[in-house]
Amino acid sequence: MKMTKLAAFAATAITMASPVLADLVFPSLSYRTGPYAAGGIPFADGYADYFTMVNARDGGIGGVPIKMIECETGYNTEKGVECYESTKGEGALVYQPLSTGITYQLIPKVTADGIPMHTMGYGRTSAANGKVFSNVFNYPANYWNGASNAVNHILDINDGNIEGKTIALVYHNSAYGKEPIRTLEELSKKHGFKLSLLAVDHPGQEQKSQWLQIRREKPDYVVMYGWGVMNQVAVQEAANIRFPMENFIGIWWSGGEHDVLPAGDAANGYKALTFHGVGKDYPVFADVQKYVVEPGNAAGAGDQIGTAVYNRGFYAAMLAVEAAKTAQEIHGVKDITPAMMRDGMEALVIDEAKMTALGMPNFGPSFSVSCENHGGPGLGGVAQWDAGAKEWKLISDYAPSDMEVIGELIVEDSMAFAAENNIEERCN
Amino acid sequence: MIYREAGDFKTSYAKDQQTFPIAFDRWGYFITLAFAFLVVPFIINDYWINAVVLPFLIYAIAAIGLNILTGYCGQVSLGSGGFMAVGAYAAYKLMTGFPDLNIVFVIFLSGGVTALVGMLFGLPSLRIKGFYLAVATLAAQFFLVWLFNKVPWFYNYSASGQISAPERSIFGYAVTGANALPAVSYLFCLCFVVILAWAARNLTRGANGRKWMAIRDMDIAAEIIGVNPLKTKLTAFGVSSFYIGIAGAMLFAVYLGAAEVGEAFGISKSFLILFMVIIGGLGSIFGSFAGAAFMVLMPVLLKNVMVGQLGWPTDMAAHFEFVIVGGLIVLFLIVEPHGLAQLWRLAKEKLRLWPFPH
Amino acid sequence: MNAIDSYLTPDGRTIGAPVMEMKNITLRFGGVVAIKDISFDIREGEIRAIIGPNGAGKSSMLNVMNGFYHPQEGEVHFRGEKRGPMRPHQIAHQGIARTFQNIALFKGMSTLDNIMTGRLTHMKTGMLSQIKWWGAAQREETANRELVEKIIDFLEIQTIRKTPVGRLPYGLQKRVELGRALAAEPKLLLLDEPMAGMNVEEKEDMSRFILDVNDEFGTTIALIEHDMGVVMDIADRVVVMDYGKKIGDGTPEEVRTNQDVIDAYLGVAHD
Amino acid sequence: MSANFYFGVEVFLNGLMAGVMYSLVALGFVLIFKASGIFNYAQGVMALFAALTLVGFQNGQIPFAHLINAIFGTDLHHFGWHMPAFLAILCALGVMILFAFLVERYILKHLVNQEPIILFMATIGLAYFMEGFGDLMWGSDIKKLDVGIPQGGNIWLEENTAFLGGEDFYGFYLDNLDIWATVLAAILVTSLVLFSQYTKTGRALRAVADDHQAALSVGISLRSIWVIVWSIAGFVALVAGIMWGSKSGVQFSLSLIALKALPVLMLGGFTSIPGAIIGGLIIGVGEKMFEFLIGAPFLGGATENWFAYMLALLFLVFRPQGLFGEKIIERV
Repeated sequence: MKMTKLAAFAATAITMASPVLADLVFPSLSYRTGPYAAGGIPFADGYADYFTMVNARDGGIGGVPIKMIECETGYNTEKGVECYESTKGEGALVYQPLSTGITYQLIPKVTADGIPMHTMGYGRTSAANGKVFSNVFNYPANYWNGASNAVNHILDINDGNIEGKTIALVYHNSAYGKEPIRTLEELSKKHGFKLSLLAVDHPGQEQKSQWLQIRREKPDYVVMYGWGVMNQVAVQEAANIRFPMENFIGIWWSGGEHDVLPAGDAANGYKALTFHGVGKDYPVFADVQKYVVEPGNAAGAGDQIGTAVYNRGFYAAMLAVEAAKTAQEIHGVKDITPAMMRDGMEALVIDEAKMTALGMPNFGPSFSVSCENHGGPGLGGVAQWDAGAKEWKLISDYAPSDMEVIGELIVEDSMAFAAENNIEERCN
Repeated sequence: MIYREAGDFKTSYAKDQQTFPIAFDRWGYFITLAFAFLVVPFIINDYWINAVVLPFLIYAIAAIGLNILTGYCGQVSLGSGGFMAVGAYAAYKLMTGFPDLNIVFVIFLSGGVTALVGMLFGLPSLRIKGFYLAVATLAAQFFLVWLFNKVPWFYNYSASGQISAPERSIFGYAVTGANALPAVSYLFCLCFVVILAWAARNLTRGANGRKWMAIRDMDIAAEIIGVNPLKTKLTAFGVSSFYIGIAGAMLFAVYLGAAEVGEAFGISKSFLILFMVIIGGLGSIFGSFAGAAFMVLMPVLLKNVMVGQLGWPTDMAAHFEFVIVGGLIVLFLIVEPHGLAQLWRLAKEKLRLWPFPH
Repeated sequence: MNAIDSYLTPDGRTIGAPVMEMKNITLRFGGVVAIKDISFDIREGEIRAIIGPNGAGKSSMLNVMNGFYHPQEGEVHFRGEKRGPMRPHQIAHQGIARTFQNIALFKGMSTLDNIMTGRLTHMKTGMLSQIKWWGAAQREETANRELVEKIIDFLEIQTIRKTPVGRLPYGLQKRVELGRALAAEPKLLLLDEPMAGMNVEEKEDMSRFILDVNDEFGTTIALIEHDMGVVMDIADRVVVMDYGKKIGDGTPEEVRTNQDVIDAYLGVAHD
Repeated sequence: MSANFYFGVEVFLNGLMAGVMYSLVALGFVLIFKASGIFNYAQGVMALFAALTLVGFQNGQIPFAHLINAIFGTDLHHFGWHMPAFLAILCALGVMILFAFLVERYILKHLVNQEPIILFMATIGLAYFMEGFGDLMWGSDIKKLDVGIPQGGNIWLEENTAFLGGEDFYGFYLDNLDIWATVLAAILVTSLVLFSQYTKTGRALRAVADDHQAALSVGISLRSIWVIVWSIAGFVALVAGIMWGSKSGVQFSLSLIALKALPVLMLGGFTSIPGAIIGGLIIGVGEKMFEFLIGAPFLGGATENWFAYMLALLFLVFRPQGLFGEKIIERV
């Protein structure tokens, strides 16, 4: 064991060396490697580029520069813990762990350490209940909103009546993929559609069984909760069996360019949910070009700007910066602490005027966060893939989801968590 | 000439059988233990405990477990990840089903449950040997992961299938859950590691260990001199799985706090533990520690150097990490196929003669 | 053989009742007949040799005796009882130990540990007391160690006690293997070509050990050898096999003058 | 006949096709194991690496561009050419041969006479290395692989078999890519057999597979044989990488196809080329039929991964010598 100690000593010496700066620290727990790198890279690029832009254009937030610390998780929960522990001492303001598994692990830790965590469009859905989860936020939309958004979209197409129709859910056989099942089951009772479940095991390169089953059973719509290589294969297989692409709706994590491009023209018409704008057609991207790309400071290879998942990272960073601004306003200090950041997130208001001022008109839904509701209104839109132009097109407004059903499920699940962990309700 | 065995005569067989026959080793061992128990908890910071030392201790248990099966009994297993999952889910069910049950019992019982499952999957080892058995244990890996993912009872019907460890304490100190102090978790794990390593040493130095090693070295001859192959292989599978199950329970309850089966206990975990055993040294308890330390520390060290010191992009650092770890594994096997334990032994032999090598 | 209960050897030892009786053993592998209808017995305290040219079925016979092969026909009686279907490790527990033609030591273990494995059939402490070590397990270990040390002294291999057996020269490995078999304190000791591949000096050493084992411990020994000379010197009685059949049985003198045996060894063509 | 029966037949046919895809991967394992006794875990990563290299050549990517940019602050990405598929395949093959040479030179040479488990571990280390190296060289983003192999359901077959069933039956569905894979696999196996039967090198290969020592004593150079075998395995990996990469894009997960080949190896044996083919077909059909008949309707689906292994395990318990082995007679 002597070697261990020696190595430990060497490594301590190394970590001790970096000084703590009086910056606003935003760690980025990214995954640019591993099985899900294709989705991790654009998100991390977008997240980084926004901060770079704010630093270069505005000199930081309220004059205090942003320091973004990137830490590679490889979508691996243990590396996530290491990343959390190594960055929290640097004064991390908010965590964006970018993995449902890491989120579950960090929920107790961030609560104990008093650091907020933002899990945008992933993570533990019932964390939307701010009464139980004081430090976890998942605005503007979560997995269950997504399921409801998809069903609402199908309702819209069918003039509000989908009685007797069949919806198949093709899902990644993991915690993430199983999230929408409860919601869809409730909704199927409410709207009278038939739900059929098809699990795909990780990594999902071989889905012949599932798609042959879809070909046999001929569901009217297919909803997909996929991730990684499963997405590309599913889109390809759907095209192969000539399933009508416009009836195939993916969650936002199945809605990246890299998911549809390999299938070529056959992917035309495929739909994916989104809670933020797609494409480069926003004034803010001129700033990105000027302050980030031209000085040569673009993150990664710099080839992801404007892709769907890049925009998601970009949007997440925007929300973080806005929450930090709010925190600075509330507390009247520029150098905010994680606790202040939490207050800022809880008081965050995003409206059209604000987004237009940021050069991002209609980039996301208008919403506000409160002590009770950390999840926002669950607004989501639908984007459709245009294979000819190779771009996503937003084909609907950000529409609400069925909070009547989802709210109940959130209360149920979060109360179970509260009971298991002896948590007292807040906000009273 | 400090490190020596000259003049260190043994006057009884019991003394000749002890773990550290050389006085200097014995003292080194006691000092290390005392240091680990009495000094480390006061000087170590959260980062080191949570990111390095806890996984090191827990993986050391798993590595000892697999070393018993692979290093001592010669049965290569790639099912460790699945068996760790059994331990983790057993711990979760016990913790939520019997909230008053002491965490120590929970962890030992989880090991017991895993031992039974391990013995079940060890049955084919009587008929299937070598690489065929290694691949066959993957059946356990995939089946168990699928099972824990599919049957909602195992995760108490929660929406996503994630399991979270509730808070449990011992002598008034929380060891699991959000409020556990890192130093307490550390001492808790350390106690388990010391007891389990000691038990493993005792199991392998006597009749039991000889049975395992006889099966490993030549199973037919072992049977002819009176070793019951099925019983011996099954005890190896059972004891090994007991250790691995405990490691799984602690990985989930103490270290991670929450887990999802496919991610935390996937096939890469099986390979990781096998690596530890081989890098550390097959058939060596010390080697299990050395291997676990190597596989846990190496990436952290590389990351801190490449990202923290040199300021490289994280993705490139991660790629280099693969290249370097892979390269080092190959290099190790070329230089010393019997692992770190053997290197350590050779170093000691050199030291014994120092400074007069002739 | 006639039903004699006991007889006296020329050097004055008393040979007792049969320890093992093979009755009409036939062993086949697929269509190949390895042993054809062979019967003989081994008596308490004697050195019984089985000889024959290569491929005569000697090793197969030994494998039948210790239960590694199950004959299709015939019965094996050990210490007066007919052997039922048993696995080799159960037979080892009855008190049959053996060595192997191609050394089958445990390569990863030291000389001492290898010989200690011979004691496994005598070590009974359970797993829990082994985990505890102090107490029963340690006492048992020490007691058995004392016995093993006696064997080590007897075989004159004290200096290689802690050496991994893989590093030992061939002759010593053979000796360690004999030690492992002796450690079991067998009722019947089977030796599979104990002198194969040895030089004259080593053969003499080994012969001496075999005679001493028989003499000092009173162990019944059955051995296979195809070097006629050595066998004739140490064996009390000899079975001669050829092509799976028994062609001779008796004292060395009787066998030496048997015409079938002479033919087999001189290579007279079979009809 | 009911539609369900035809659906069953359809699943069966698709199982056969999937089996061929598994066999393609398993073949590489068998070749190396047969010639050198090494269980080459890196075979899956080799397929990934080969496919990455192929795409890199096709698109004119600059190798290590990311690394060069990071060190020298340049902004390199592409050479600006677009190489024809055939040429790119040849270039990728060249890289795989170079790779085989390097593996022999720097790894195998030093590990001669080691125990199988050590060699196995070395290949896992090699797999780690190549995974990082491949990503470093070509980037870890997903890439589209297109060498002109058609994809999608075979419409001719679909239309001409639709009459078999009733209203609910559209005709048999088979993927064109799978059909191509079958043809390619057939060509590959045939040429491998011809190579090993009728060329001098092939005969040397077989001699080595039979008995290393004897082969050495008649003057066959083991080292050059290893280079050749690893080159051939690299070629097989390239073919597998092309087929799987066309199906799912080229990225990290491609290396996981090795896991689909392992049960095939158990069933067919590590040393038998026909075993790899037949084993693949059995596993493919077995897992698809199980999912169709039992997995999806009763067990909640996604059973294929473990069922393949369970099937192989059960088979081995009852027939330890595998599909084509002879009954093992134990000797001491």
